[in-house]
Amino acid sequence: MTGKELAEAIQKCLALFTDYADELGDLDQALGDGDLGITVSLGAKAASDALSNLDDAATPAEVVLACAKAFANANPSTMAALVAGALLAGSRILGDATQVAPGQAGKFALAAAESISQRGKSQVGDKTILDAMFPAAEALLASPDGVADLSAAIEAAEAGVIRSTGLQSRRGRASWLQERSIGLQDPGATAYLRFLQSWQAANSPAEVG
Amino acid sequence: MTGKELAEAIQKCLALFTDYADELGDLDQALGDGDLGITVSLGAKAASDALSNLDDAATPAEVVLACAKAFANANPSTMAALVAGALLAGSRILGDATQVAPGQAGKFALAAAESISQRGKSQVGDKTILDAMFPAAEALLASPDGVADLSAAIEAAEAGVIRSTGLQSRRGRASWLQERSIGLQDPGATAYLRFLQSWQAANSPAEVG
Amino acid sequence: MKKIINEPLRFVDEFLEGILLAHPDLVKTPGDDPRILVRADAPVAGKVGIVTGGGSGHLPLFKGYVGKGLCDGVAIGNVFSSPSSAQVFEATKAVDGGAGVLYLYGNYGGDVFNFDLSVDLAELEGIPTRTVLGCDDVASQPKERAADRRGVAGIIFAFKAAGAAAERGDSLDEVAAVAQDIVENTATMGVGLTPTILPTTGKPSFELAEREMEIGIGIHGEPGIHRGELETADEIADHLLAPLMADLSLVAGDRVAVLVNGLGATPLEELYVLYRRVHQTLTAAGIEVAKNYVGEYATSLEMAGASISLLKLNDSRLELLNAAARSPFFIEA
Amino acid sequence: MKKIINEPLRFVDEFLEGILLAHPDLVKTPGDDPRILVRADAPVAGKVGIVTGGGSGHLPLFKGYVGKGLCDGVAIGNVFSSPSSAQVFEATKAVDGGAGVLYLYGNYGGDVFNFDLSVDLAELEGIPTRTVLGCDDVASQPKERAADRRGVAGIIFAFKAAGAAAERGDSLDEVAAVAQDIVENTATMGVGLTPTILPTTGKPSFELAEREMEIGIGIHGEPGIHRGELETADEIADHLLAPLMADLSLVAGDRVAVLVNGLGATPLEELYVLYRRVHQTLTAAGIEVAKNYVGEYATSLEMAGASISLLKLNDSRLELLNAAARSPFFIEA
Ligand SMILES: Nc1ncnc2c1ncn2[C@@H]1O[C@H](COP(=O)(O)OP(=O)(O)O)[C@@H](O)[C@H]1O
Ligand SMILES: Nc1ncnc2c1ncn2[C@@H]1O[C@H](COP(=O)(O)OP(=O)(O)O)[C@@H](O)[C@H]1O
Ligand SMILES: [Mg+2]
Ligand SMILES: [Mg+2]
Ligand SMILES: [Mg+2]
Ligand SMILES: [Mg+2]
Repeated sequence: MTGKELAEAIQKCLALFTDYADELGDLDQALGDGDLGITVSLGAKAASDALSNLDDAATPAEVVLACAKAFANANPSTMAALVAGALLAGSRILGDATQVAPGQAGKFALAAAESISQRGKSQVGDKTILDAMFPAAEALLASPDGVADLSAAIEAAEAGVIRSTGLQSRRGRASWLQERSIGLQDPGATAYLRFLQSWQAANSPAEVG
Repeated sequence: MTGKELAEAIQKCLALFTDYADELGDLDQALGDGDLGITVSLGAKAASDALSNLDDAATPAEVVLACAKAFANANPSTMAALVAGALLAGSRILGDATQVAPGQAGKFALAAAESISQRGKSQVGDKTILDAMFPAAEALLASPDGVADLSAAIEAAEAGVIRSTGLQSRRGRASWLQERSIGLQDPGATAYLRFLQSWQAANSPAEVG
Repeated sequence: MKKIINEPLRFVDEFLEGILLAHPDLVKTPGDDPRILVRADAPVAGKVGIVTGGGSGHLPLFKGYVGKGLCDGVAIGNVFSSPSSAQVFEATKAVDGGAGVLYLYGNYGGDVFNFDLSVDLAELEGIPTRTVLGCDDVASQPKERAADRRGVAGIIFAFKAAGAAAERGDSLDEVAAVAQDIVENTATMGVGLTPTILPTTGKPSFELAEREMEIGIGIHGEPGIHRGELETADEIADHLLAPLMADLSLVAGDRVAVLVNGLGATPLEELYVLYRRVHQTLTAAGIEVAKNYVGEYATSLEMAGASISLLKLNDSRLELLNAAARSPFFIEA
Repeated sequence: MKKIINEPLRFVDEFLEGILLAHPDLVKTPGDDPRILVRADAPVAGKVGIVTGGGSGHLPLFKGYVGKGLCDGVAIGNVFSSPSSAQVFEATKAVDGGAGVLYLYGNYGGDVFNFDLSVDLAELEGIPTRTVLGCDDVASQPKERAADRRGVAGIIFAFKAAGAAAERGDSLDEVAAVAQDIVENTATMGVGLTPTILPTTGKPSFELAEREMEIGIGIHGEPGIHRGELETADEIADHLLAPLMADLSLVAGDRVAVLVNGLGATPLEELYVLYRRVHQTLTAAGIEVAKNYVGEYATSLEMAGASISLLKLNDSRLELLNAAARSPFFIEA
């Protein structure tokens, strides 16, 4: 997959992903401040626009960096800052290559999760986006051929979302609900799941990279 | 009718009169600021309380003055100020006598209306309380025997309320509606009508004075 | 009715007690009625006193304009109701420094009747008074009957200017003339989006549909001149501003003071969105905004909405606006 | 949604343009982004700069605390959203007078991540920074995790004190220590009655029934700790005050500053009814209210509700609160 192909795949995915904005906003309202829907819509639009303005010769890493920058500034927020950092970390995996190599998806996902873990001082079990990201990354890493990956990753992410719903939020706004956060579904983890699902729906599974 | 009898008659009347507070408040809302209901309830309560504290030997004029003072201070407003002044003017008709003389009701009502006209710089036709007061006073004056008076006065006041509804308000808050006041019923005139009706219902017509 | 109150009938006395507890350095009550409030150093010997007053529910109006360089005393009534003449008179006596007292308040029947009674009481005690009525709401009467208009937020210009005139030692007639001059050059127009609920009745002061607004509404919910679909901020600003500019016959080269006033529930952010348009429109017309006030200066409890006031300026009016003043709610430093 | 706005996505930029048009004598934008605002005389050579920031929708927070004796600069984001690190950094450069810059803002993840990125950018340019987080909302975490609490209205005590310390020439470490000391001695608790509607989504930030209130609510509508039937003002004051007194371990003989803050739609009258009770309760417990603030200091657009903040005082804290300060919204003279 070239940089141009990656950019197109991302744009197709984001077009579907923004349909989940309301759901994510509502979940964030129950556990936080309700702005995740806005972050996702404005961020996706900004990233898509940035990709449209990018040179066709851009490398996959440059494509990812453009998304990171656009997402960070569109509606700066926890999610925007964490995702931007995660994409930055992921882009390092891609190096200067003009193609995404098969099997890089898992490494990318892991680097992204680790970046968030570090910046957010958070782990799996804190009931954040990481409760979906780490299991998904592991699933992607488990089978390097990219095809099985995405479905398995979606399953793993979904399981993570469900599992973490029963936990108490330990990071971010949701943590202020203390024990009242138990039973509410994490918006960030759900966003990650919806992103993966959008990718699958928008692009043939084989294209995951 | 002695001062004590007058005080009791007033108290009985006021007990019924306050039932109209909501109606008067609603009318005042459409044409003004909606506080006439409060003025009437607080004013009636204050007057009643003042009368309860009055010496049994108080003259009719003293009874009326006590009401004036209580009403003026309970919820000072246009109506409170005008009514207090009107009662003051009316009390002068009663002099120092220990009894209300037959036929004094008409003179009292006229003095009251004239006081409001002077202080409010207003006439019949300006669509104020005077559109009920002057016709009622004339009806009371027309037949000096007190019995026929009250029913005729009520009829005259009611006709005044209805007639003035078609006019444009020329005084007070309602005047700011300019031509949009046409068709709305004047709260002050209605209050006067309701007062007379309460008097009739509470006290046998013969007692009117 | 969602209000942070105790017994509704105690509402007025309780918030006044709160003001007295919070600002003993600035204001005091001369007797034991918290509805009468005067500056902490009243009476100021030799200075003209200024007494204002009216109904409660308009904070910072009226209580908030008692202080150095502003009014000397205030008497207030129940929510949206007049103070009694006895209360006005008590305030008068407490601020009389021997130079007479100006009554400066909004043109409402209840207030007029009660202040006028106090004029008589003051005369009996040998305290000379003058009366100037705020009557700035252009929606309430046409220009020919300007003196019959109701008084709304624009009265704060008169408080500020008359207060400054009194502070610099002007005579009673001079202070009254300043107030009258300001009143005649002030015009206001408001818009209401949601009503006020009266604490004692629990009823809304008017009713508007979900997407409706009312232009020209009074600060007690008195009906306005146009009810219609909610417009954008810029359209509303234009709607309010045009009649004011016409009323004051503003032309290129004129200078004005602008007050964008929130009626209670409207966020300060929205007031600045309005101010932006007002400033741009005036500037484009060659009119200089030499002074501005954006915030809540005269409210109507929790009414959502705003008003725009203009004062046509000349050098002396501007100088009076810029003079130092200080109350718990208003500081010009 | 009844708002006086134009295009919702332009809301923030438009009200900021309004602020810049209204107060060019006090504030300016260093470049052409109205979301970055610094005092008109920035940078002040040799003085520690203070930069704050956060989401829009809280006026007078944050924009209102930029001025002499307060913060030097601010970067704000969309309604309830963080500014970007680039904006924070631009504000930092514009206020750097060579003595370093203190970042003083509320403890919210989005803000923390973006300010932290700017810390790195500043370091690259050789501008030393320190960070102190406002974290005064006792409803958000128990005392043991006080540093994880969210920051609400009480941060204005830190703005005022740190601003005064910077103005008198304290070093960066000293100013940071002042801010940290204030933050550790500040506690706040709020109550919400009606929600905020976000301009971009048109949705309420939370939902409450007609007679419900929520104690412990956050200024972005973050859920609180108790939802129940609306209580009287005195009961609400008691509910909010008791945990604050416990949190600060107040005892007879202590002195405090009190802030009764309106969240947007609650009338000033109601805030004084609350203040009355707070003052009476503290006084009865032998605690002196040495300073008080009653009004809108940190809002949540048109949310109805209020918060109470206490700052435990000592002589040096009180002196810093009393030092002169001036912004378009805050004057200590
Ligand atoms: N410290 C953290 N580490 C990892 N993820 C976090 C952290 N804090 C918050 N999150 C994630 O961010 C999501 C909320 O994002 P967002 O709405 O942008 O936050 P906010 O509105 O509080 O700035 C949460 O659902 C959670 O998944
Ligand atoms: N100048 C006036 N002369 C006579 N009656 C008046 C005058 N102004 C108002 N009124 C009467 O007062 C009534 C309103 O009373 P009230 O509600 O107390 O007034 P407000 O609330 O404006 O002080 C009107 O319906 C009218 O009948
Ligand atoms: Mg959020
Ligand atoms: Mg009325
Ligand atoms: Mg009235
Ligand atoms: Mg947020």
